[in-house]
Amino acid sequence: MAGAVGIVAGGIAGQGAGLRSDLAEAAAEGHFLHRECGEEKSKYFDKKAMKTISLRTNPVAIVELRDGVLSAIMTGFNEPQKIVSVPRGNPVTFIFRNFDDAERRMVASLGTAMAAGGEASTEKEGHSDSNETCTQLIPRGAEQALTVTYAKPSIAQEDPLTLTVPGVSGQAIEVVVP
Amino acid sequence: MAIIERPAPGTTVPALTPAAPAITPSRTYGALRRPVATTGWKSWLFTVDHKKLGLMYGATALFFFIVGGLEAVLIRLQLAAPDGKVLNADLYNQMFTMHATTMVFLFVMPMAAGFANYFVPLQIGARDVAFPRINAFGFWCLLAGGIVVNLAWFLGGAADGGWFMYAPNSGPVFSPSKGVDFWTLGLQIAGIASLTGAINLIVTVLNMRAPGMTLMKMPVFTWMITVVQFLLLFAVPVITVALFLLTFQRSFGAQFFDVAAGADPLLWQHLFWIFGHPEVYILILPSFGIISEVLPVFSRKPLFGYPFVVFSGAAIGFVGWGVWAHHMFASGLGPVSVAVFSLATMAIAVPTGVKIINWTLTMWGGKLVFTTAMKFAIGLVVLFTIGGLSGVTHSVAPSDTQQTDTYYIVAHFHYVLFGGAIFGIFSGFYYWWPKMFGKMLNERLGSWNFWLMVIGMNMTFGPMHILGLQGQPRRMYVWTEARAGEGFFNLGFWNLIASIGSLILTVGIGLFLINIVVTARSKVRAPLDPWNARSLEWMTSNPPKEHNFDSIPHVHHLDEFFHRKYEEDPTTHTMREVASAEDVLAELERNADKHIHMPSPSYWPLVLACGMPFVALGIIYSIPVAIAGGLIMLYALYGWALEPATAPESDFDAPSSNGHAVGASHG
Amino acid sequence: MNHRDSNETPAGGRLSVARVKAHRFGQRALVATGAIALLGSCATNAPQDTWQPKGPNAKMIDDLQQPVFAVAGIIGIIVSVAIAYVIWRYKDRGQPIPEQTHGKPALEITLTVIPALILAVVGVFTFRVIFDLARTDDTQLVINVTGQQWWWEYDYPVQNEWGITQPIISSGQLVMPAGTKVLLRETSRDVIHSYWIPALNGKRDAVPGRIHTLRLEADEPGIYAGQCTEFCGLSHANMRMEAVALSKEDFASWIANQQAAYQTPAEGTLAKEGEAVFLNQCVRCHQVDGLKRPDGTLAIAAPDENVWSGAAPNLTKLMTRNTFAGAMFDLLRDACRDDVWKADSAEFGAKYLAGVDEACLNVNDLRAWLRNAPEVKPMYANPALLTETNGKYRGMPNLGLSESDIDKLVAYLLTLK
Amino acid sequence: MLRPATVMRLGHHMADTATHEAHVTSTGLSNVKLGMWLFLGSECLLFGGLISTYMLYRGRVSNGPTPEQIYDIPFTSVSSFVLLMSSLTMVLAVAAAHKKDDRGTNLWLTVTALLGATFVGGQVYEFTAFYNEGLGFTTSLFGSSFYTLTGFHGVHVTVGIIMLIALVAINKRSRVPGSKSETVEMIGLYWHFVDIVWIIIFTLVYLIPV
Repeated sequence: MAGAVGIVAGGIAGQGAGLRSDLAEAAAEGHFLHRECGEEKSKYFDKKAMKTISLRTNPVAIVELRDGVLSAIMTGFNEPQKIVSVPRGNPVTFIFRNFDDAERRMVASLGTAMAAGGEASTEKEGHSDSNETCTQLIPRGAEQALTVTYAKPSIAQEDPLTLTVPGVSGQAIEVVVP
Repeated sequence: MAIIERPAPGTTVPALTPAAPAITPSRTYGALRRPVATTGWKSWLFTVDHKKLGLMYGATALFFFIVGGLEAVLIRLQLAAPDGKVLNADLYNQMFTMHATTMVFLFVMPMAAGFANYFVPLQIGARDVAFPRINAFGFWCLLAGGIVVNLAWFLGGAADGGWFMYAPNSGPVFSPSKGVDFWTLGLQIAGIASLTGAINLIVTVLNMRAPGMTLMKMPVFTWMITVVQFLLLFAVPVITVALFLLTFQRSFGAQFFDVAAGADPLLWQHLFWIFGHPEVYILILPSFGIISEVLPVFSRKPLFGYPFVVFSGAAIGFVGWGVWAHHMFASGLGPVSVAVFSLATMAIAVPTGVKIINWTLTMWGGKLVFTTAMKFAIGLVVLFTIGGLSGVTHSVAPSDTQQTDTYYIVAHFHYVLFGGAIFGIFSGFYYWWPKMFGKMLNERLGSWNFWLMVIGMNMTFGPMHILGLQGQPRRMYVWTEARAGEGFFNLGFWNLIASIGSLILTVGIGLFLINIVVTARSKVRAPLDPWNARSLEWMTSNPPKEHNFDSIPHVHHLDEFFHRKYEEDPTTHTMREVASAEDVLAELERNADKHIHMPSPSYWPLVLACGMPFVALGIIYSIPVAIAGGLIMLYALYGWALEPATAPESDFDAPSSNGHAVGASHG
Repeated sequence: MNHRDSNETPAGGRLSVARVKAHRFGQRALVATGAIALLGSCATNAPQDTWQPKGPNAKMIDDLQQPVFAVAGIIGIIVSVAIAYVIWRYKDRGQPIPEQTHGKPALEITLTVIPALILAVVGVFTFRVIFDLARTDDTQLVINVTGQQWWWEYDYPVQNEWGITQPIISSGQLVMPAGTKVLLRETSRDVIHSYWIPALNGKRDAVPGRIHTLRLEADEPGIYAGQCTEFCGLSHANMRMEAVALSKEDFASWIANQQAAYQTPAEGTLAKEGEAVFLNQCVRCHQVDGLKRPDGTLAIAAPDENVWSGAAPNLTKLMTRNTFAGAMFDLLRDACRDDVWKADSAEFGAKYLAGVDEACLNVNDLRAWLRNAPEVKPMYANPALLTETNGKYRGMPNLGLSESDIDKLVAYLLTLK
Repeated sequence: MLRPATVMRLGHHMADTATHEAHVTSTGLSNVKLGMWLFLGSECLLFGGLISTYMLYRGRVSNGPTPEQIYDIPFTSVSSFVLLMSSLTMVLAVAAAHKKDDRGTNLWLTVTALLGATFVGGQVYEFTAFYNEGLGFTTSLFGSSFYTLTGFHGVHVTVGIIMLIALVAINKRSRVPGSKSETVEMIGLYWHFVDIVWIIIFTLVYLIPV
């Protein structure tokens, strides 16, 4: 009896030891919240990117990068769109699918008004207060979900809110938040 | 006769055989004496006898029936006139949530459990259930769960999210009061009662049938209860998962239904309705079982197509698992899944149709005696048909998008639940009252009770079909004159009719309560076989001895009791009476078994069940209280594990005898 | 004393034959009236009558629904008559114990197969209608519908073929062209609501985090009432909406008017003072497109800082709608309201586009709403009880406006046309 | 409170009841065994619900590490192997119980308990490590559903360990050898079930890439 309790206690005691340094650092410096959304692979955030999601029903739009063209497939529209209209102050989920050969990520700009101190309407820690958020770099054929809340309308922003893919120039999906 | 005959409740205590050996009950933890009281409140508190537990289930369920009924009347008073002032919005939301939760989880399910606990062992010729102490634990859990759910009324408002508590509205932000927490944890505790009851009754039915009673010679009531217990066995864990997710979301900040984190609120709907739909068959099948017993008895002929009724009950139970999303036709599932679930829902109407046809054909060519029990049974057949047909009209998905969440659905499920489950339960009351209490409920009062309930029921829920088709949504705390419309089918007139109907219903049920009091005080003893019945439970005294049968009867036929009383005259094909009920009972008593050792009462089921509310209160208010509750439960579990189910020999016989116990059971 | 053959019920005395007949006849009468009432309901009744389809989608459902009701009614009557006959024919008249028959499998199987066939036929038609109603490939106009606690918001995305060059936001009344296949893309900002205009189509839930589509089409111009039909909390009963169908020309002029620039009221008028009151009180949540602050900057409403759902109704062209507060109250006085609601389809468009003027304004409800909103519509707007939502309201709070402020605001709101 | 004298009498009582041979049942299975199989059937639904919740939400990581970043497959494989071995020792314990070899039964039961404890110890360590590496219970949907699923399984293993240890304690006191053989078999059934559930969880959660 004492043996069993001892072993379990050992597990608790060992909590400090053996942490993987990069994960601990990433957690400490909050890399999962303030994501580096550049074109290259970031040391912490892009390690072992997720390639599939199972919950993919009825998102606001499925953004596909297919042979250099970024287009949004939305329920209710028969052909892909370039403008996505999203209600304000409402968590919406985009699904990004990469059919490009290179590893790509989708970046959602949250607008300057957001960055100027206006925090998201829902104070969940999952919401970055930097002015953009993005998915991980994912290889060809992979998909990832990105949940975003646009607190301020488009008219309050200097430049329009967009969904872009770093490295693919000239392709942007405009997000209209009335 | 058994050396120690433990007097059944309510009868005078026979003189103990002189010079009984001193009872030295076994001890647990070396200190605690095992309870031995056989009369008085202690015998009820620590009993493991399936009959006492059945009565306690019934009494608790009846109490909650009255609580739920008052909630219903308050709802109807609020909706009787436009801009009602009886209840404000918040109170109204609590009222309809608690009305549904009380009626479903705390009245119909425990009442079915009460009938099952009392009559299944009797019908299959057993002396008690397989695990008597777990049976007691189940009842105390149900009582604890009911108390925790209703405690919320006094501690800041009851649950207010509707009985299916859709996410995100049941989340911590949208229903901030503690009501939903009490609801969640109370139903978890009641869920444990259902789960343990299910295991108990299935093992009892499969393992402890009288010799000669094959599965196809079992009474239909026992068959339906077995199907219900299998439904419970597999449905309760799914809602346990859903309730845990909701508790973790509300009390520990998990993100299961938090859309900002990417969650999908339909997860709750799927988990709830995978439990929800088998649940509604759990509510109706026991009543099907009861009237499948009552109709043949008062038609003086066997149930028409016994195997069909049994297989259609099993088919309803089986297909019941494949239809849950018909509650979600309007919640945005894709057309393919809507089509599949629509067809599956239609498919389930077929076995229900088979049952109704068989009941009608049972009465065909019979010799119908209209006692109150028979009236309620026929009432069920008619009203359930109306409810079933209104159900078929919205199994068609497109028309369901017009009807779901309106009063048409409220009308449908009240016709099948009130017209079905409750009429079946009342039929069971009047049919089995002489068996349980040795006195018959007054037939005149019963007839008034039946008629007021039929008229009240049709007046209350009939107009709801019209209100639903006129587009009045469910759960509206007030309707306004401006939008009630004119013409014959306006909302105003029919809401008023429904409210008046609910008052008539209240009077009807009041008469039943008066009937109970009148019967309790009357001195008229019921005859041994008042209804000229057919199944095994009538081959015992009224009320049965604690060990039920002096000798376990050997079963040769379906409706064994009838076949012992009547023989078919080969020439004229009419039934000739060969023995009276008294003769049948006397024959059983003649060759009684010697040492019948019934399982002994025990503290631990009660103590274990008492620990659970503390855990629930602890989760809501302060963790140390939860830990204390946990310790109580651990203490009780140990006590229970160290205590044998049946007190050892020294309790019964003098230490010297080496009697071998018959019918004692483990557990 | 137990009975064998006598049909005497032991305690209650002999049930007279007459009472048994009455017993059955009463029950049959109730069922019959219910059935007839159900089938014969064609009179104009409650505005949300599901048996008065006014659009092809609702007609498709109705054409499927009526035969199923009829079949159900007939089967109901057959079963009731059968039971009534059995009760009357085989009542205990002292006959001997009947022959103990156990059943006729042949009869059983036929009576099982017949309902199965009926349901199969119904199933085939159901299949077809389900897929027809789920089509999104032939729709001509898309409108985004967003539900939140206790009002509906409509966002007309840019669609040049309809003349919509900038997003139009309105609430309460969904204005759409008659005879056009409109597609609603529904979502929600907080809990699950359900958008339902009974005259035009079945309901579809608005679930947060998901987009659900619903086809709406009205044959004739007119106003069609609807209501939220998925329990969504305190004021679920007061979360109403109307679909307003206009002819194509009227719709085009409505669109143009909605996008017309904002005219600030003339100086020195009561409305101008109302604008000032609006700027320091209401603009914290309500957006009026084009409204400028005294210093010339655009007034951007910030409901995300004050309201939990992150949005409040857009009041840009309030007076072109004739309901407010989640379509719970009418902006029009009763007389003017009936005039619009009961107008026949020809001149309905003109009457609706006339909007709300001083004479027809339902002043008492509007003033009661401005004076103390939570009192007339239950909402979580008590500043003391907002811990769960971090101090944000769910619904309009009591702003404590003085009567003079209310006069100014009413005058100002009347200019929003 | 357990005075030595009563301990002896307690043991005497334990042995006493075991002399009843199992109540003759209609299906031949003993009540307790049939009850345990039914209970395990309902547990399948419980874990089925939890596993489907996890599979649904594993891709939704709005904050904190993603599954593949956080999982340490080698470590978890070792603890899974330990749990599998505990099933082997459990089988040996049941065999010894049938042969009424009380000493052997107690030995193998203790070894099973210790292996189980090692597994739980490993899981507790894994949870604390993940927590420090940024995956809290409230961090993301992945976090919530992962901890709930593996936590429920961990609690079931812990309950199993408590039952094993209690059984060893009771066995030591009872003088009639083999009196608890059916109880050993019941706990064996439960233990194998918990083991099989872990095999499914381990495959779906750790091995199938997100």
